[in-house]
Amino acid sequence: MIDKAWIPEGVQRCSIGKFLLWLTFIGVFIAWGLYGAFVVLSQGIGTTGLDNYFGFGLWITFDLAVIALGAGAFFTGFLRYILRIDQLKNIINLTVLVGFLCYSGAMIVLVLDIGQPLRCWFGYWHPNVHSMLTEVIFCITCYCTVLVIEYVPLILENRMINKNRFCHHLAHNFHIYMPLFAGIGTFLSFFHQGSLGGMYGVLFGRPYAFREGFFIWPWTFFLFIASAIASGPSFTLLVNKLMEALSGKKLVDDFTKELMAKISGMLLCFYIFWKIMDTWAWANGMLPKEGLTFDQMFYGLAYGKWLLWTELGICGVVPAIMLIIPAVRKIHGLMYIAAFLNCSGIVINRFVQTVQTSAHPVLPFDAWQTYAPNWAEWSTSLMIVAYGFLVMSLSYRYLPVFPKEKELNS
Amino acid sequence: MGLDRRSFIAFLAGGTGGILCTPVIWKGLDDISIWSQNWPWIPKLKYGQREKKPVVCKFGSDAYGVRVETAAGRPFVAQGNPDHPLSKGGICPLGAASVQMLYSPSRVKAPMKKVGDGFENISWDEAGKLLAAKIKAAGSDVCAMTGDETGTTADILAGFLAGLGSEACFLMPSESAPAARAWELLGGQGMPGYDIEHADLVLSLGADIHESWGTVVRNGKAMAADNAVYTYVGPVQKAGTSISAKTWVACAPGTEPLVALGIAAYLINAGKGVGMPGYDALKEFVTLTNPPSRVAQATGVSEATMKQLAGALLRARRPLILTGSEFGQGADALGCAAGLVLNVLLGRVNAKGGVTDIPFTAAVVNKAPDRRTLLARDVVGYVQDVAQGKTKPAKVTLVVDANPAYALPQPEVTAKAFEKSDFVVSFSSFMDETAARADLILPASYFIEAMDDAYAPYGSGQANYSVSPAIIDPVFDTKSAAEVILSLAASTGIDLGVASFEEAAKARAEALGADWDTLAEGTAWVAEMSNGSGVSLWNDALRALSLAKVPAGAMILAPLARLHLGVDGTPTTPFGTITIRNTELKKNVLCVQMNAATAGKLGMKQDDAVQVKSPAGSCKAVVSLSEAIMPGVVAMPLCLGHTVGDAFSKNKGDNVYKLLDVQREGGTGMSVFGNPQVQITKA
Amino acid sequence: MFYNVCPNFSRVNGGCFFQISVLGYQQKKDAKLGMEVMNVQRKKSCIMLPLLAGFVAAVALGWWGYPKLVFSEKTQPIRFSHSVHVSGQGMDCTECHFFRDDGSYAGLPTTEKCAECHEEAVGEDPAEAMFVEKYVAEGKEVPWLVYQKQPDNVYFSHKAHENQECTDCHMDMSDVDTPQAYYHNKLTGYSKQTMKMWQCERCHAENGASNACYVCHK
Amino acid sequence: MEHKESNIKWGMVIDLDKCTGCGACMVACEAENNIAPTPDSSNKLRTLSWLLVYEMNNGKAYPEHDVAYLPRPCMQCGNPSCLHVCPVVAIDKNEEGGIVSQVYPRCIGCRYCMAACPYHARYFNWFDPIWPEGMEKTLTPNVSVRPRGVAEKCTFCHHKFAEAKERARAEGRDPSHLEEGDYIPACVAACPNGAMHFGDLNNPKHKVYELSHKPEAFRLLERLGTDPQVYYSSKREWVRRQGDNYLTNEKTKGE
Repeated sequence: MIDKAWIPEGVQRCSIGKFLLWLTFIGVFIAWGLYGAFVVLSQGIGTTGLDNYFGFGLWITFDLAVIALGAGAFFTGFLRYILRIDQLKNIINLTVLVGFLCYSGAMIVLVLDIGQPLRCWFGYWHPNVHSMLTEVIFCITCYCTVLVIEYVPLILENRMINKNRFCHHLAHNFHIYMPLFAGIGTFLSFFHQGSLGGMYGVLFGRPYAFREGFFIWPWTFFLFIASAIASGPSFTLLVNKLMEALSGKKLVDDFTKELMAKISGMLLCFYIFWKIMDTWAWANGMLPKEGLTFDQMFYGLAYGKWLLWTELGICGVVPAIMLIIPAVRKIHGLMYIAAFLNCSGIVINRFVQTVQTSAHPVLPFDAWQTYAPNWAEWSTSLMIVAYGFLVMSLSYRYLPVFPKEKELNS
Repeated sequence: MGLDRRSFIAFLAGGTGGILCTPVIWKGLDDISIWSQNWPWIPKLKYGQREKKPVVCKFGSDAYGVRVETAAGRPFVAQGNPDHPLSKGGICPLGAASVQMLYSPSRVKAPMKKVGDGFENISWDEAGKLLAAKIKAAGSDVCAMTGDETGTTADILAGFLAGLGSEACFLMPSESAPAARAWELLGGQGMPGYDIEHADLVLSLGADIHESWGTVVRNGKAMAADNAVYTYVGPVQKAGTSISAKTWVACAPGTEPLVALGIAAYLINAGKGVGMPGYDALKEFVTLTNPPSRVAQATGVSEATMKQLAGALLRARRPLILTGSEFGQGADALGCAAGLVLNVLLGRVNAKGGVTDIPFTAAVVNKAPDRRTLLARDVVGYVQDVAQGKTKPAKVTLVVDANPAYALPQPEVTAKAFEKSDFVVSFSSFMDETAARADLILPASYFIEAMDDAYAPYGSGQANYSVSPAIIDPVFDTKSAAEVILSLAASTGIDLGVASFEEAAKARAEALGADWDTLAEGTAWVAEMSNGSGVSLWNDALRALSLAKVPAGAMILAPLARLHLGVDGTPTTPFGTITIRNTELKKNVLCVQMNAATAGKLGMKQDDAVQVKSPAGSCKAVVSLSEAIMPGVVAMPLCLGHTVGDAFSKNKGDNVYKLLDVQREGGTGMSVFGNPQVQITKA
Repeated sequence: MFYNVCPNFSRVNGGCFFQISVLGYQQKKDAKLGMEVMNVQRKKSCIMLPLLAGFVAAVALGWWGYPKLVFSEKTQPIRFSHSVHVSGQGMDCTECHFFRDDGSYAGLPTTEKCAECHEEAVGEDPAEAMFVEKYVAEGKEVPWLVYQKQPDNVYFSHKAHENQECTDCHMDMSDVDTPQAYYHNKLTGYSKQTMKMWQCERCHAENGASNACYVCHK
Repeated sequence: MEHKESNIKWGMVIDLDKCTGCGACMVACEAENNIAPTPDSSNKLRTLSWLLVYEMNNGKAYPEHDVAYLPRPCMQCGNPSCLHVCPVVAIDKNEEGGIVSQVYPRCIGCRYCMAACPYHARYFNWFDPIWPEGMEKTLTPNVSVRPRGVAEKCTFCHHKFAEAKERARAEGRDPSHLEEGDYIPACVAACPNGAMHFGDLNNPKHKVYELSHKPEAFRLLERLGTDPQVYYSSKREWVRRQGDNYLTNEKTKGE
C-alpha cells in the first residue's frame, strides 16, 4: 500500500483501492449536498421547505440533535480529565472526534440556515446579551475551537507528521494542557447545551415550548443539559459499534463500553425523571394558566401524542432501566438497542421542541400547519453526515484513534 | 540560498501576523456586510419633492376621488381623498393598487395590429389611417361598447357613432340601467340618488353596498358613522350580521326585490300611502294578486319576517330601501322599481336620508344621445342577437374601457358576435380577453396619464361632478381614448362640437354651473339636494313581476362580487393576489361555496373537485363549505379565471360569467341574468 | 551584508526560540546532542528574516495597497465652483440648499433650480457651458456625487438637525473652487466620507437624543 | 444616556363589527411599504403580508352562523416576544411611542423572532424581491427595500411618524406632542369602512383612548403577557372569546 507509512504502527487497514472506493461513495453525498448548499446560498432560503410558520425546521432539528449527541465529547472529557476516570482514555479520542464532527457539522448547517451568512459575525459585534441564541453562538463557536484544539494533537500523532520534531513536541505539550481544555470545554458545553434548551423555554408566546424556571434559565435549559450528557455517551458507543462493524475489528474493550453505557444509563435516569416531572407540571400548571389543555398541544399523526409517549416511554424510561441493569449491559445486543433508543428519544425531543412548537396555532382562530423538509434541506443535512463519515474514515485509517486496537486485535 | 519549507512557513506566519495589524480583515468584514445591505440587484429608492395630487379613480368601485402621492413628479401610491364626497378618505382594494398598475405587465405599450394569430406594433399614424379607412367603409354599420358610465368619454363615443348614423353605442351592464328604467316607470326625471349618510335604517334588498352596489367606498364611510341600523336581504351572509345594528335575512338569490312587495302589503295595511298616485293598483297588487304568502313562497322569506321588517321601517325616522343585484349587474328594472315603491310608500322621496332625483346632465357633445337613452340600450341583448343572427353584425366594433369578451354573460357568445364583426377595435390600457380578440388595439392612456371626469356615479346622494387631471405624461406610447375618437371624428368629417376632451369637460362644468378651475384642481362639485317632481307608487309594467315559486330541490347560483378580486374591467392586481382567500380560490381552482346541509344533499364534501353546470355553460370548481350560504344555494366569486393577462391574473380559477344565462324581462324587454339553476357533479 | 549577519543573529535567537520544545528531546539523545543541536540550529537558520519580511510586506500591503484596491477616485460630472457663487456672486447657501414647506430638505438643487440663472451660459467657464448644454438643454438632472450619501435604510431629517452646524457633518464647500475628489467604495457603493452609524450614535448620545433604531432607520 | 421622557403609546383599535374583509388595508400596506407582489399567493405560508386579514366564524351552522374578519398588523407588544430573542439587536422597543422596530441591515435572518411571535406578525424574505419590469418605479421613498434573507414586519408605518414630526417642526409645533391625525398608518387611512382607528392610547383626547377603554375592547392572546398595543373591539361575545385561549369553564374576559 502506498500510504503504508502513514498508517499507525501494527494495525491492519483495508487496501487503498477499497478505501478510495469508499471515499467516492461518501463523495457522492457530499457533492449532492454542496449543490443543495449552492442553490440555497445563491437563490435564498425559499428553496427549502421552510415557511412563515416554520422558520425552524430540519436544519435546526439536525443541529440540536447532533450537538446533543456530540455532548459525549465534553462529558467524557470531563470524566476523564477532571474526575480522572482513567478507564475512559480508551475511548476519549473517539468522543473528541465525534464531538468535533457534530459541532463543526452543526456550524456548517447554521451558515446555510441564516438568511445573511455574510453577517454571521454580527453575533459577536452586536450581541444581544438577553438572547439565548447569543449565548449559543458564543459557546458553540468557542467550544468548536476547543474541540479543534483537542483534535489537533490526535492528528499530530500520525506516524509521519509525528516524525517532525516540532509537531511531536507540540502534540506532547498539548497533551499536558488537555485537562485545561477539557475544563473550558465542559464549562462552555454545559452552557450552550443549556441555552439551546433555553432558546425554546423562553418563548413565552409559544405555549408548547414555554417553561418557567430558575433565575434567568427556564427548565428546558437544564433538561437539555441533562438529555445531552445522557445521550452523548450512548451515541459514542453507537458510533464505535458502527466503526467496529465497518472495520470488522474490535476497537474498544468491553469494560470501557459497559462503563460508558452505565454512565449514559445513570444520567438518563436522572434526565427522564425530571423530564416527566416537567411535562406533568406543564400539562397541569402552565397550560391551564394560558387557557389551554394538554390535548390541544397535539394534532393528527405528524404532531400526535404518540411522539410524546415514545419519547418519554420507549425511548426514555425503557433504555434508562436497561442501561442501569448490569446484566443487560453485559448483553451487548441489548446494550446497543438501549443506546439507540436513548439517542432516538433525544432526537424526537429536539424535533418536537423545534417543529411542533411552531406548528401549534396559538391564535384560537388559526389552524395547525404541517411542515415537510424538501430536497435542499435533506441533501445538505446528509452532506454533514457524509462529512462525518469522511473525517471518521480518514482519522481511523491514519490516526491512532483507538489506543487499544492493537492489543485487542493481536 | 533558496527559501526552504520552514522559512516559507515563517514568511506566511509573519504575513498573517502583519495582516492582523492592518484594516484588511476588519474593514473587509465590515464592507462585505455593508455590501449585503445594499446589494446592487435590489432596487434603490428615488427621492424628491413630495406632492399629493387629487385624481378620480374609476379602476375598481364606481368613480371616486383619490390622491396620488408623487416624489419629484413620480407617482408612487394612491390614497383616499378626504375632501372628495365619494371617498371621504377611504379607498378600495383596487384603488389602493391603481398607481402600480401603471406598470402592469399586461399594459399595452403601443398600438398593435392583428397579424395572423399574433400582433405587431404599428405607429399611431398608421393605426389612425387604418381605422379611419375601416370606418369610412363601414358607413353607419358600426357599434361601440364602453364601460365608462360616468365619464364624458362615453358621450364623445356615442356622439361619434350617432354622427356615423349608428345607434349601436352601448354601456356595459350595471346597476344604473335597471335603476334608470325603474325610476322612469315611476315617473322620476333623472336617476334615483340615495342619501345613505342621513338614513337611520338601511334595508338592502340584494344590493351589496360594500362590494358592488353604487358608491362602495362612500357607502362604507356612511355605514361607519353608525347613524343607521342595517339589514341585508340576500342569499349570502355578510360579516357581523349577528350584532344588533346589522341583520341578515336569507332570501332566494335574485328574488330579493320581491320582498319589497310583501313589506309593502304590511305598510299599506298599516295605512301607509293612502292617496298617493297609484295607491289602489299597488294595494290590489300586493294584497290580493300577490299577497305576502306568495311572496314568501317565491323568496323563502317568511311572512313574519316581512312583517317584522315592515314594523322596523315604520318605526324608523329616516328609513331607506336600496335595491340591486347581488353582484352589481343583471338585475331587473321591475325589481328595482318594487324597491323604489317602498321608498315612495314611506314618503322617502326627496326627503333627508331618502331617495333623491339626480338629473341627467345636459348634452355637451353634438349628436350625443342623452344618458337615459344610452342606459336604455341593452348591450347583452344586442350581443346575444348578433351571435344568434337575429341582428345584423356591425362591420366595425369599437370597445372602449371595457372587456365584454370576458365580462358579458356567456363570454363565448360575445366571442361569436365579435367573430361576426369584420373589424374589432379595443381601446384598452391592458391586454385583456377583448384586446386579444381585437384586430386593432389602440392603447388608452391610464387614468393618471390622461384627463378624465365623472358625473354622479350610481348611488350618489346628490349630483356631483369631478374632473381628473393628467398628473404625468404617458409612460408608454398611449393616448387618451377620448382624444383618439375625437380625431377620428374629425378625420371622418363628423363635427362633435368639441375639439378636445378638456373642452367637453369644460362645457359640462359650465352646464352644471361648476367652477372649472376648482374642478381642475381636483375638487369635486356637489349639487344641492335635487328635487324631482312627483313619483307615483305604481306602473302597470309592475304586473309583469314574476313570483315564480322556487322549484323544490333546485340549486341556485349566487355569484359573488369581491372588489379585491377585481371587477369586470379590471382583473386581480399584482398587489391583490395576497388578498385572495382559499375560500375563493384554492390552489388556483375556483371555490364553489355551499353550506354543509347542501353539500350533504349533493353528496359532496370539503375540497371535492366538481363541475358546475348551468343552462349557459359550465365551470371547474372545488367545494368549499361555508355556513354563510343559505341552503339550496351555491356561491361563486366573479372576476377570476382570466384567460388573457399576466402572471397575477391569468389562469386563476374559472370565469363564472360563463354560467350566467340571459333572459328577457317581461314588461321592459331588458336582458336580465344572474342567478341560474346549476347542476353540480363530481369531476 | 545584512544577510551574513543573519545566521549568527538567528542562531542565538533561533536557538532559544525553540529551547523549550527542544529540551525534552535533547536529554534523551545526549550522545548525539552536539550534532543534533547544530543540525537543529542550521535548520532554524533563517526563521526571523522571513518572519519579519512577511510581517512588513503584509503591513505595507494592508495599509497602503488595500485602500487603493477598495476605493476608486471619481470627479464630479460638472466642475461646480462654490466659491464663484458664494464669494463671487455673494449668494447665500440657503438659496440652493433650502428646506421645503413640508420640512423636507431640498439638498442639492435641481437642474430646474440652477436654470433660473443658467438658462443660458452667463460666464466663460467651460464647465458652465457644458452644464447648460448637457443638462439644462436636455432637461436632465446632474448625477452629482454626494460626499455624505447615506443608504436607503437610513432616514435623516435635516429639519431635526437644524441647530447643528452644516459643517459638523458636511465639508465646508463655501470657498471650494474645484470640488474635492470623491472616493467610491467599489464593494459597498458608499462614499469614503459616508458617516458610519457609530458617529451618529455618539452625537445622539452626547446630546441626549434617542438612539432607538427607528429614529434613523427605515 | 438620558432621553426625553415620552409617555406616548401609539396604538390601533380595530372594530371587528365594521370590518368587511375587503382587503383595502392589505393592499395599501403592500404599496406603502414596498412589499413585492407575488404572482401565486395560493400558498399563504410563503406570502409577505404585514397586515393579514383573518376570516373567523362562530362555528355554528346556518342560520345561527356568523362571520367576522380580523386584520392583524404587528401588535407592537409592550412586552415583545421577539425583542428578547433577537441575537443581534435588530429589534428594539422605541421609547417614543413603543413601536417595535425591525432593522433590515442588522438582521442576520436567523428567524428566531418568527418562532417567538405567536401572532405570526413576522415575515421572512424567502427570495429577493422582484417587481414586474418598470413597477419598481412606483416604490415609495419611505421604506427601504429588503433583500432576501432578512425578517420584516409591520412597523405602524413609523416613517409616517418621522414625517409627522418633521412637518410639526416645519410648522413650529412641538414634534413630541403631535395632534391626532398627524400620524396615521397607511392601512388605517385606507380603510373604507371606518373599522380602524389609530392614535395615542395614553392620550384621553385621542379616539383610541376612549375606544380601547370600552368594555367590548380586547387584545389578542393577552394571557401570554405580550401586552399588545393593538386593540380589537366587538359587541359579539364569540368574537371576543376567540381573541384568547379559554378553558371551557372560563368566562370570556369582560363578561
